[in-house]
Amino acid sequence: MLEVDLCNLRLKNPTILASGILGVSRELLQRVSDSGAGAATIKSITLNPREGHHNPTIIGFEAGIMNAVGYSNAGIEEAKKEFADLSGIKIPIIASIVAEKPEEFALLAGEIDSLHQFSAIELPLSCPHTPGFGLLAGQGTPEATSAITNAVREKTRLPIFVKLSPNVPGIGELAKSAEKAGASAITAVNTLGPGMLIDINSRKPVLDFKCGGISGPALRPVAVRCVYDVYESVKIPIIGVGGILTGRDAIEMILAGATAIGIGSGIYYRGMNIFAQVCREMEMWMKKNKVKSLEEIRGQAHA
Amino acid sequence: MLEVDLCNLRLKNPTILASGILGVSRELLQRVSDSGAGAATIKSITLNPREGHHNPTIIGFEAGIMNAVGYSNAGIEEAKKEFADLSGIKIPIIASIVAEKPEEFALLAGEIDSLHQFSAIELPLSCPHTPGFGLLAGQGTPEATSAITNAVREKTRLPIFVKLSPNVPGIGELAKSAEKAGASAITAVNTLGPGMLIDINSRKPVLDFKCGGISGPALRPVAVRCVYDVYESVKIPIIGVGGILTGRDAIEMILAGATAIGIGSGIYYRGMNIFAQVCREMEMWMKKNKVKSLEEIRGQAHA
Amino acid sequence: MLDYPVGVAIKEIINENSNVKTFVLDAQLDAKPGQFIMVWIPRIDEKPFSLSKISGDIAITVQKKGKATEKMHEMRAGEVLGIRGPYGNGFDAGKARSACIVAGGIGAAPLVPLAEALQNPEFILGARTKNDLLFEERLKKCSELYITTDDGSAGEKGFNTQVLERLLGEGEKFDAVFCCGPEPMMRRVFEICESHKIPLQASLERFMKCGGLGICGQCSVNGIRVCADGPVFGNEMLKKMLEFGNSARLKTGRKVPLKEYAEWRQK
Amino acid sequence: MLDYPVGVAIKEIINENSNVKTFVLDAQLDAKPGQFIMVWIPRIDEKPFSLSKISGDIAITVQKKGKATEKMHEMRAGEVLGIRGPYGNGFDAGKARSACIVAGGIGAAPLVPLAEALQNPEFILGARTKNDLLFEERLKKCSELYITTDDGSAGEKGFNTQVLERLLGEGEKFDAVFCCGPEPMMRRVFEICESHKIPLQASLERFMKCGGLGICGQCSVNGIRVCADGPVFGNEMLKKMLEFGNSARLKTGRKVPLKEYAEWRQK
Ligand SMILES: Cc1cc2nc3c(=O)[nH]c(=O)nc-3n(C[C@@H](O)[C@H](O)[C@H](O)COP(=O)(O)OP(=O)(O)OC[C@H]3O[C@@H](n4cnc5c(N)ncnc54)[C@H](O)[C@@H]3O)c2cc1C
Ligand SMILES: Cc1cc2nc3c(=O)[nH]c(=O)nc-3n(C[C@@H](O)[C@H](O)[C@H](O)COP(=O)(O)OP(=O)(O)OC[C@H]3O[C@@H](n4cnc5c(N)ncnc54)[C@H](O)[C@@H]3O)c2cc1C
Ligand SMILES: Cc1cc2nc3c(=O)[nH]c(=O)nc-3n(C[C@H](O)[C@H](O)[C@H](O)COP(=O)(O)O)c2cc1C
Ligand SMILES: Cc1cc2nc3c(=O)[nH]c(=O)nc-3n(C[C@H](O)[C@H](O)[C@H](O)COP(=O)(O)O)c2cc1C
Ligand code: FES
Ligand code: FES
Repeated sequence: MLEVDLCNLRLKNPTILASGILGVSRELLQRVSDSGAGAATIKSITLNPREGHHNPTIIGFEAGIMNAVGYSNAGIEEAKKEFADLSGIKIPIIASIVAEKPEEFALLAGEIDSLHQFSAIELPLSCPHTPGFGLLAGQGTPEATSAITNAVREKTRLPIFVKLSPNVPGIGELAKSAEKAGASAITAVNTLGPGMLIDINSRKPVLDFKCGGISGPALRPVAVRCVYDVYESVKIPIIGVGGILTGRDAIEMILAGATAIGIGSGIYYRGMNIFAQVCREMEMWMKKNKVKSLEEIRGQAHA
Repeated sequence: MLEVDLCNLRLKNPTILASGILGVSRELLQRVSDSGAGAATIKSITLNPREGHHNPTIIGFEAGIMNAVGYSNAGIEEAKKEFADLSGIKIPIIASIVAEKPEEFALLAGEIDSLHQFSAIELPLSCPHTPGFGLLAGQGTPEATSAITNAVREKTRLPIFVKLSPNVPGIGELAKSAEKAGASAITAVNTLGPGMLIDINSRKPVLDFKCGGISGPALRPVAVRCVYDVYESVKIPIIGVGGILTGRDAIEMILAGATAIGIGSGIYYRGMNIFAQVCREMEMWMKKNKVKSLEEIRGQAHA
Repeated sequence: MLDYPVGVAIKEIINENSNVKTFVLDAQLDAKPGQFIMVWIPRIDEKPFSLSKISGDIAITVQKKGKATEKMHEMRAGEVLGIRGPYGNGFDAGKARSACIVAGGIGAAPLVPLAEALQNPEFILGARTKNDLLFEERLKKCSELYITTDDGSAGEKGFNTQVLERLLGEGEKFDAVFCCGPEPMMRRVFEICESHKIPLQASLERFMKCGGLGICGQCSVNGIRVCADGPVFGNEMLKKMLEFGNSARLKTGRKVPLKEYAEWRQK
Repeated sequence: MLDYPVGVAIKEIINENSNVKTFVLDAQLDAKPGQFIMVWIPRIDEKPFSLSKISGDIAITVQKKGKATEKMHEMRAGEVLGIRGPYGNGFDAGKARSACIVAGGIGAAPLVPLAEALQNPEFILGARTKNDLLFEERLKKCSELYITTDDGSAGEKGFNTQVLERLLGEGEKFDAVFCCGPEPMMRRVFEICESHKIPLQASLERFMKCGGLGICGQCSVNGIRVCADGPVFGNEMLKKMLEFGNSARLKTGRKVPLKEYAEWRQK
């Protein structure tokens, strides 16, 4: 009863591993698949290898997680080796790519496409803490979003998911420009803030980059509002991401208008089993409420 | 050891009741004063009485509080009666005024000034959930901030605190425009988001206005980052507000650059005694760390 | 802390009289008599209601009055109401051995579970007419019940407060009086208790916004928050609350005489 | 959950040898042998360290190697380190009655509290030279101690693994073997245990980012997270971990042969 159709990808359930969480190796994707996820996204890759920011890069605080990983990744050449054969993994795998310029995005998209291993390409134009990328490179404007999406669209026929930031004045408008430029779906949202945590004993910001994006429970209501806004602005499907820990949270996102939902920080709170747990909780609620498919309730909070 | 000088106001300690929490009557201000606050801000008042949004207007979620009160208040004429005599209250009381236009702000400021009861005037240009005001009226731009601050500056010699939103791309720039236009201090920040909570059983957004501003722990790291950014942008003092629950949180804000700190949602978490508790916790830390005054550590996280 | 309304199904609706219905909800709470919950009628409003039943599935008893309660009276079993709470201090039934409970109209709601928790208290149930009397059956089982109606259509004609005065005049010794009802009635009960030096616990009503979170100040009576410091107050607090029986705040926060407040609440 | 580093003062610094210092911290944790904490050296780095003392004030024992550990070796008592944790599964000392512990170099750190928790285990302490031997005094008190050095400057000349092999060859029956040290050593211990069908618990090391939160994947060995699924693994898991003893991931996430990884870690 949890099957969803996301841009013609058939997902056995709507839970998708969010980018940047665990998705650094084929084997971790396999494990996430074994844990019951409906699909999984790899950690974003760049043209060249990147070490990212220094540690501390990821911390948990009272209300969520804060991270400034800074797009550490082995670069496209290594990625091509790591993900050369995903055929053993029974769920769709989504590639995530980031770059500084539209042409570079296009180049990466071409490489991904020609691997024939991925079911879609996600473009996070929304990281709040990595110089050269996302918000810190002005990629969160309608113009940049449009230019990048266009450039990628020319290089691939794979579904394109454009991942937006919650830290922009009008997320609806942004979603529209992505849709117009050929995006197949909107992923809403990336991390919030950024935020900063200062240790009062050493009197220093804790994250080496000083500030970082916020995910987890603190983000959830903002993410829900973003999905709600995007749903009123575009026709393409939405992948709702941000602070989803339970079946309740997942249903909430679907009611706001999401077709599928992403889970990242939730793994910290509930372990890798969270995918199966969220699915079971959704099913229990659906049975109790005589809901036969998620299609039935999608966007219902707008009624 | 906790005394601070905020725009020539001598506060016995840096804790200030944030606007919109409890500050609707003289007697509640008195009670907050008795609870140990260093100063208190009244709930924002408008020219005419306002009922605000329908209930539910205020809810608590896993990581904080969400509200869409919508500036309910009895209007300036009633406020003049309610706050006609604050002389019995031994701490400085800060007026908070909101309006749709600069001239209206100026008019309200004149009325407040001529009451001779308030020690400062706060201008929240940053509410994310009340049509006609704050972000929903474009008051969160450098231009509007400048125009409103200017207009108020002409009507009063009281210190002006300009209260900013965390939901803007460049809070540092905004603070600069307020400083230039004559602001005496920056209050950072108002609520985050907005966010939305959907009840999955009724399948409806819970807040009657659907979305609302987020305060409490979810906001804290964003508020700290904002104070940190503002501190690098302006010379005027900063009142750090957002999710402060403990002495640790207060010290964190001071290290980020705040001169005083606001407490709102904290009352929900720790009761009205939070002012005395936060002060005691700050003092304990200061003694242990041989810090003699808050001046000594202000902004030290920037070192 | 989860302080947002969570939807629960209405399990059963009991018509108490033409104007009052009891809603049994598909929810259990660890609550004590005198505590209230905030009830959300989706897309309409959110209001405080006392728990009129606390063991097993909880219930609230609602008088039709305005937009929200009218909507509630139209609802059917199976439909969803959101609830959060319980909130408030509730009654302290702890040491009371010979208690008297004074209930006026819908004010009986929080007092029934209290009566059931005490050892056979005296219970003075007042209402305008016979038709307005609530919980007679439940109360007969657990208390020594006195009934008054304004028009004499049932029980004694007159106010419930006159029974309280008479009992005290006849030499009854109460170690605790509990009351809930219209504020003028409660003010009168307060005066009676003061003159007889009896500890009173009165449950007050005010318009609420944050309802239980204690941060908006809307429900304040002389700086005391009904939702978080109350709703039940003893003699010392009531003495400090000069607005008690006199004035209350409208939704804008404006303080008005109780009569104006009551008229606004009818709407 | 509070999973951010909280600054604590260094209470005491013990020079174990020219290259290794133990830092006693002004902090107490409810931890078990084999668990680790993430240690933040403000403005420099954050790294995992095993707890080398868990009762009373905790301690970590740090070998000078790179930027972070060099900075730590310059620090004095009173200075502040941030810690979060404890993390990881730790050793399961539960049923072990005749245990053998094999420690290589700094790998002795998590094994001393384990030795102290067990009933007089056999402890094979290996190091390059006499000067590199750690915790000799503490270990003598709680275990049957065997010492090996690569150069023979103390104890037996050779590897610690050869003692383990000999003991087993002499017919000793261990119901559990625990080990920590350089990965080639642990790989060898694993092979020995496998051939003798003895349950092994080996504590692995990998570069970490989220360190204990289990979300970044940096520390993964064939899809198994050292920080959250380990760091201690038994025979079955080790069998699945084909990268164990063979390869590890650099900070970029690139998988390289263990030798290249080790060289990078020296920097
Ligand atoms: C703690 C608390 C909980 C509440 N819970 C609920 C709830 O669950 N559901 C709900 O719908 N409402 C609730 N209310 C609201 C409610 O109590 C009404 O505002 C109030 O009872 C008026 O109700 P009524 O119109 O039936 O009374 P009325 O019919 O106006 O009066 C009832 C009786 O009060 C006495 N009385 C009236 N005026 C005076 C006077 N001047 N002096 C002496 N006695 C007088 C008389 O005996 C009269 O018979 C609650 C109120 C409180 C305080
Ligand atoms: C769980 C865990 C916790 C750790 N905690 C800490 C910590 O708290 N502090 C810290 O600074 N570091 C820590 N480390 C890192 C650490 O173990 C080193 O990476 C490792 O021990 C190498 O240390 P070394 O240079 O002293 O060893 P080396 O001096 O290179 O070797 C030590 C001994 O290992 C044996 N050995 C070496 N090579 C082989 C081989 N090929 N075959 C068989 N035996 C061999 C020999 O007996 C030798 O004497 C930890 C590692 C792990 C796994
Ligand atoms: C440690 C960490 C690393 C992340 N890295 C990436 C990334 O590389 N690319 C990306 O698009 N999003 C990244 N994100 C954002 C997540 O994909 C997700 O949008 C966000 O965390 C909100 O979802 P959550 O609350 O379920 O974690 C990262 C998040 C975390 C916590
Ligand atoms: C219920 C509620 C009402 C508020 N009303 C106002 C208001 O009228 N004017 C204003 O400037 N800020 C208002 N705020 C924002 C607070 O003053 C404060 O900036 C924010 O809550 C963050 O601080 P906190 O986390 O300590 O609550 C309100 C906040 C809450 C929770
Ligand atoms: S209703 Fe908000 S303080 Fe009581
Ligand atoms: S270090 Fe992040 S998963 Fe282990």
